[in-house]
Amino acid sequence: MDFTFTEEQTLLRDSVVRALQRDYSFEARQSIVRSGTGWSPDVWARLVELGLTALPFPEDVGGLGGSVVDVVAVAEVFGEHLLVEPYDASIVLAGGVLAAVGRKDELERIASGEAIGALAHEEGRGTPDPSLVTTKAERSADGYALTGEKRLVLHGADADVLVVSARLDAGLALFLVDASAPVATRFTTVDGRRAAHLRFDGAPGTLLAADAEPLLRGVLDRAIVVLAAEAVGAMGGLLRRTAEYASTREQFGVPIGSFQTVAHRLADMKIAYVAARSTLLHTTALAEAGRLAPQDVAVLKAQVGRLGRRVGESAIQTHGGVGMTDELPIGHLHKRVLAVDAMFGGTDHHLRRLGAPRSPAATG
Amino acid sequence: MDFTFTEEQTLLRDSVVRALQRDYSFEARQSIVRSGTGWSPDVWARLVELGLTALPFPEDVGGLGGSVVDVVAVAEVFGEHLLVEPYDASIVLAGGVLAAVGRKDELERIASGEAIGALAHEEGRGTPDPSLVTTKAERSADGYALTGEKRLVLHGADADVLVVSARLDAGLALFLVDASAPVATRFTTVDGRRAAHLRFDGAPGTLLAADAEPLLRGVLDRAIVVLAAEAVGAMGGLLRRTAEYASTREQFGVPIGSFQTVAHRLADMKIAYVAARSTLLHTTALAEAGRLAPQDVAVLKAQVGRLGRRVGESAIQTHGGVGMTDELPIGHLHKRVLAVDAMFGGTDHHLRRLGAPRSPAATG
Amino acid sequence: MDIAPDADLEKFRAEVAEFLDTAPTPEIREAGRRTTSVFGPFDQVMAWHRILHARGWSAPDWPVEHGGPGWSVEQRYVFADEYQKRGLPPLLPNGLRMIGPLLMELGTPEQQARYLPGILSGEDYWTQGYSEPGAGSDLASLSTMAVPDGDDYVLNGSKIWTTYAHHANRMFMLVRTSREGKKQQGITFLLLDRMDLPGLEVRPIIGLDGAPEQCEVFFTDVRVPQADRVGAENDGWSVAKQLLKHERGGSAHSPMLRRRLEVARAAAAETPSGFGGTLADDPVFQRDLGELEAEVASYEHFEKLAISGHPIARDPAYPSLNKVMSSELTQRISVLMTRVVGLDGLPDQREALLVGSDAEPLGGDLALIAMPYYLNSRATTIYAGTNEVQRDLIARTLRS
Amino acid sequence: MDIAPDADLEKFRAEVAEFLDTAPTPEIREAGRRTTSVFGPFDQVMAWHRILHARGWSAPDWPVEHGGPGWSVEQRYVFADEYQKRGLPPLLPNGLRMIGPLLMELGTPEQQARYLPGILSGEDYWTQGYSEPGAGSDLASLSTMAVPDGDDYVLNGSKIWTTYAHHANRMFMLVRTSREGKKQQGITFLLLDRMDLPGLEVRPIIGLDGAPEQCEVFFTDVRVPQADRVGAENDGWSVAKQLLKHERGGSAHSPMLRRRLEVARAAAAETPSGFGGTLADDPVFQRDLGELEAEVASYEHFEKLAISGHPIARDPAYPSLNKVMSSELTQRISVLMTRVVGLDGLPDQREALLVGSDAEPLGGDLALIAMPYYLNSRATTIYAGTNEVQRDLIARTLRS
Repeated sequence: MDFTFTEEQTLLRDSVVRALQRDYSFEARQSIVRSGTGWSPDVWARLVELGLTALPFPEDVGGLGGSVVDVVAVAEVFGEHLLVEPYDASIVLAGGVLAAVGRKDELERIASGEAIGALAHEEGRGTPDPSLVTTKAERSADGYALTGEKRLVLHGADADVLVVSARLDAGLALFLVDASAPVATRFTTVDGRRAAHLRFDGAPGTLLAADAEPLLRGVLDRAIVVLAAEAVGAMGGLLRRTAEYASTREQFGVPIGSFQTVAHRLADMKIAYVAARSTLLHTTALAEAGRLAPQDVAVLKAQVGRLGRRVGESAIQTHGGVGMTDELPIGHLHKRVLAVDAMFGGTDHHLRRLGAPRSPAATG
Repeated sequence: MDFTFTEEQTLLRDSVVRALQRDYSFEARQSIVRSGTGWSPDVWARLVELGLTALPFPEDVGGLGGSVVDVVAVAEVFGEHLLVEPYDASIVLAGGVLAAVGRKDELERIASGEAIGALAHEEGRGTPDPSLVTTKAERSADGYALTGEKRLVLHGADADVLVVSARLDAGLALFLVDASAPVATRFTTVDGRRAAHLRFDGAPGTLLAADAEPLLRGVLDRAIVVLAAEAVGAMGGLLRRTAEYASTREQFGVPIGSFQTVAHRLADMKIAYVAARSTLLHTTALAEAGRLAPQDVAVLKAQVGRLGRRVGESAIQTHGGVGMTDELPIGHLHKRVLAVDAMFGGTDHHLRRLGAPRSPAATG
Repeated sequence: MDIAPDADLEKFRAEVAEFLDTAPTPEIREAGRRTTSVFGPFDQVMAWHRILHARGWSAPDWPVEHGGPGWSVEQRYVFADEYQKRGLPPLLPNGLRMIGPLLMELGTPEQQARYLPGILSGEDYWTQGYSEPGAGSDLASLSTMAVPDGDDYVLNGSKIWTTYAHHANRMFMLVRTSREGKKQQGITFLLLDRMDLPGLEVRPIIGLDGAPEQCEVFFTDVRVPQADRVGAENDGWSVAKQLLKHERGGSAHSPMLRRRLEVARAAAAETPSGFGGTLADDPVFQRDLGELEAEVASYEHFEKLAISGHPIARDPAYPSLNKVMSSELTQRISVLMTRVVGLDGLPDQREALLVGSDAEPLGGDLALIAMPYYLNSRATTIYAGTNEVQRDLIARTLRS
Repeated sequence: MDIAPDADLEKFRAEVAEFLDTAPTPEIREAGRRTTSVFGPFDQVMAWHRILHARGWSAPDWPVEHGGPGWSVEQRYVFADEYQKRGLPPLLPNGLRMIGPLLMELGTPEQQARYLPGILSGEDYWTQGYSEPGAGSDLASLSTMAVPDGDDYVLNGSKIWTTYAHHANRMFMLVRTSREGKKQQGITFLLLDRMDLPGLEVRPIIGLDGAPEQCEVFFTDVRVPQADRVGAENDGWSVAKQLLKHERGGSAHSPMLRRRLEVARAAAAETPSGFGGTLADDPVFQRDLGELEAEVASYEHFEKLAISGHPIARDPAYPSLNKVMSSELTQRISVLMTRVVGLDGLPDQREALLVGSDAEPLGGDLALIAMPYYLNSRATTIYAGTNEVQRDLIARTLRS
């Protein structure tokens, strides 16, 4: 058993830390969020330069053949720095599908960073589970026509390459759809990402894979691992900043960290962080070994959601008034954790999967 | 609006406090629990003398015509002193049914304290709700024959007068059954009361009331108010004793109550106690006014169960090692609270009733 | 004990209901639906304040001699109940519940005559200037100086967490008038009769919810007449403690919590659970909703005991118990709301939330307010004395 | 990262499984089902210890030179996993995890030769004499005196929370040998090679669960050879701190927690929910069970990280993190158990719980153990350094 990063992974991670420390201060990030596009092509170019967009893809499409561990190693850093560039949407989600179905052309453009991809899958509260998708694909004269609504598609209105899940006959299928086809309602999320609701009204689609539920589940499971890494990175940021604040902020003539309730709240934040990060690393190792079971993903997603919320709320409470302002990263880190919790099935959804009766074969 | 006890009620309550302080020290109570009968006929005689067994009954059966407020006023004291005598079983539960159906003979004997009554109703985890009773009554040559099993009947094996609920045709009915008829498995409960599982195997019964579900619900609702009063009394004892302990027990050269986490835990115990007691008094006033709705009872039962558990666990933690021993009242008070929680539907049962969709008429 | 129903009360309820059904403008109703804080949308709330005042109902808790309606405890509950059932926006507390009652108690007759009418009528909005960047929970260490000069004080320093200071035309505040002795001594309580004083500058602070609710206020040689002092010079600490009593207790807060819960319950009936059926039919949601129903009920009972004169109201821990219970319930309800809306809570809709906004809301009413309400309510355990400070105070009353 | 499966490991698993399926006597299995504490039924647990020793498996964590089996981290997990799947009673920790490892580290060669074999084999049971009535969390203020006299110390005072002292034949303890300097100085660590010494008296204490697990031990002029001191005189505090490290970490505790959860899960499948169907099919139960599944999983991951050499194990907060997490999970699982049994948890079954008892159990296996397990586990956050003390320690590592 080994749950540590390799030397190469540590070096990669350090290079990302340095780049973001230089180009992605909290103030810089806030201007990016407030900008028209909502994310920075310059920062994106920097990620391309560092090889991050190519990281998880095979070499024959210009990728670096990196593993899920590599992506997790950098995603923690993304989370702590509150990255809003379309890494999850393009590289992890859309890229994940395209790699699984072997679409080299699109993949090359995505790996090189020149195209942005997005995956339109979730349909809101009712459908954290792929089996509940209601968007429909019907055969048309020249292929397929998709009808339905997708909610909170990360970078759904920025994408050049749009992958869409839809019901085809009895199964679930994946399609490429012209990115300009859906009616998009754009918005910024509370954690500063751009996203959109997309309405498809007979949009023409190219079939990527039929009966793609297992494939999609695989992509979503790995995406959840990466999102969880971002959340854990954010939790680490919350813990570190709160510990620093408690050591320096004085009230009643002493640092607030010397009050036992503040100290114990910090201890609880640390316990939550350690638990969540342990599960992240363990689950990443399982994913790397190709042994990721649905319940492992459920544990990770639920723990990150529950424990992340607790860490964020404790950070705000410890900071007091200033923790309530838009001017400190604290609230933004908390909102990143909340957003991760809400996407791809919230805490309760995953906890109930864990608590449901198991077939004897699955026990162990 | 007025949620205070009258002067008479306060006097009555004080007289009970004085009597129990004298005759029912914790050590005396523990010998009673360990005794063969498990409760004290002498103490019972003292309660008779104080008029408590006659308290809630009409004057024509020798009762004092007292109200539910009167009973609540003394039940809080019973709870704090961990009374194990059959007041709930005989006066509140069996007596409640007999008063509702107007059985004067049995009622006179119960009000005078010479007979002990018990109500066999609950059938275990599956049946907190009267509509789920499965014990069956069938018409026989000379009346009715009852078959089924009742679980945790308070003083079920000590009773002279045994009231039993059973399904009769489509409805629920109440019967008098010869107390020696069932096969009794006697035991002591964790909170020191005597109780029994009773198995009825065609036991002959006298019909008290057919279609008695509303009647029984009324008796159970009032019994829940009284049990809740005992639990709130126990919570008060836990709070008071723990506050005293924290003020006197020293560690690291200072009273442990000067540690902020201990202080805040005490504050939380107080908050829980105040919330539970407010609900107790409010619900008692509603019962007195004949305005008790099912959801009021559910609120009370759930709050006493949830908050009581929290108070008890906090009391033990604050006491440390000595809180874990049989030698202090702390653990026994906690067990009383836990037992009240488990009887007549636990916390979750009642919370779910509250959260279930309401008909518009019931809103408000 | 007595909780008997009352026919007169039902007549009163009908009268209240009729007024509340007809008097608020559509904008005021909209403001109610879009309230995500103790402090609702300013313009609409103040307009509603003035409408209520015209009916004589702006200050249910005030004594008749100062313009209160002279209602019984039961009537006040009925009013709060009907008010909340309609989701109307609460009036701003600073005037009616804080500085108003304080002036009745400690203000000079001149101060009362000058200031109470505007508070009652909703002409004036008062912001509170207590906290400073260096003095949060440790309020007594505040350092904004007021130096006597002729009939005036000259103020230098800054205040923070001055709610809606950018809307305010008046302010009550604590200043330091002496550095002698214990730091609680040397504090003075002042009234500012306008906010456009030379040297006074207001900077709004954007909160987590995206709203400029709080402000920072800077003072550079600002002159304030000494006649606008409440209580004696250097006695401001005890004046402020007196005011806290009004802030922390005494009114019917539970109907608002109940209303919030009803909003969540109603939205759940139209939300798929993700497990088949609606959230309202989902046992897990029912249990969690039920727990909050029970907690809100207990808090309502606690409030009713206190308002009806039960000894609990004289418990020295009462104000702190009240503050902890109500603030933590507010937060728990807000979390439930975000659970109901799920993904739909993620779009940042600060534009659409503004009353009269052109921006199209995404999702239903609850989707619009759940996340900002949740974020805003994180402050309830911080302001008005952090809940840590409140628990310290409660524990102190338990020490023997 | 590497978590690849391993064919050799599966062979090992089969070997372990075969032994654990056949070696324990029926009484030992029954003792496992009736274990409601860290400390299972004494006679059966010690008998099982001796059986395991005969196979060479009594001390998986011990180094080979002292009689450990020389297993890899993975093998130790497999062993713990198979052990717990069968619900076998855990061996008592005092010898194997506490005084044994300490003697390996700090004992003299004579002490090691004399005491380690009996610990390994299960011939001896050692009780721990740390706490005193006046010194609980504040252990350093202990006052049981040991006065040098010839080659001996003469002991006077008393110890409390000496687990199973009435079964013990040996004891390790802290005594005061000096009142000079800071109170942590002047403490000495002693071994008692027998418990039937003149002047030594043991009084069992009945716990909330009705079991005499803890004891008080009184010393009146008890003579102990100075050769049975560990470390230097007056240096016992650092010896005890060294021991705490062994107590608080390093072993696979999560398989036991998982086992407890499986017991609750299995019982839920046969328990009506009261809402139609079984508890196992009830969404509310599923959510709550799922939360504990997730928490146990995280704790297991944390343990595996630590055991496999991840830097987390070198975090100075590690022992405290481990203690807080495992103790609070134990308590939460015990609460879930009492929820499963509901009313059936109320009969006091202390008689029926004894291994080999004639008393007929009321309800199933879980009904027999749920309440005593719940009550007993309230102590897990109190003993071995209260969780308050642990949180203090964790917070201290976060201070900059």
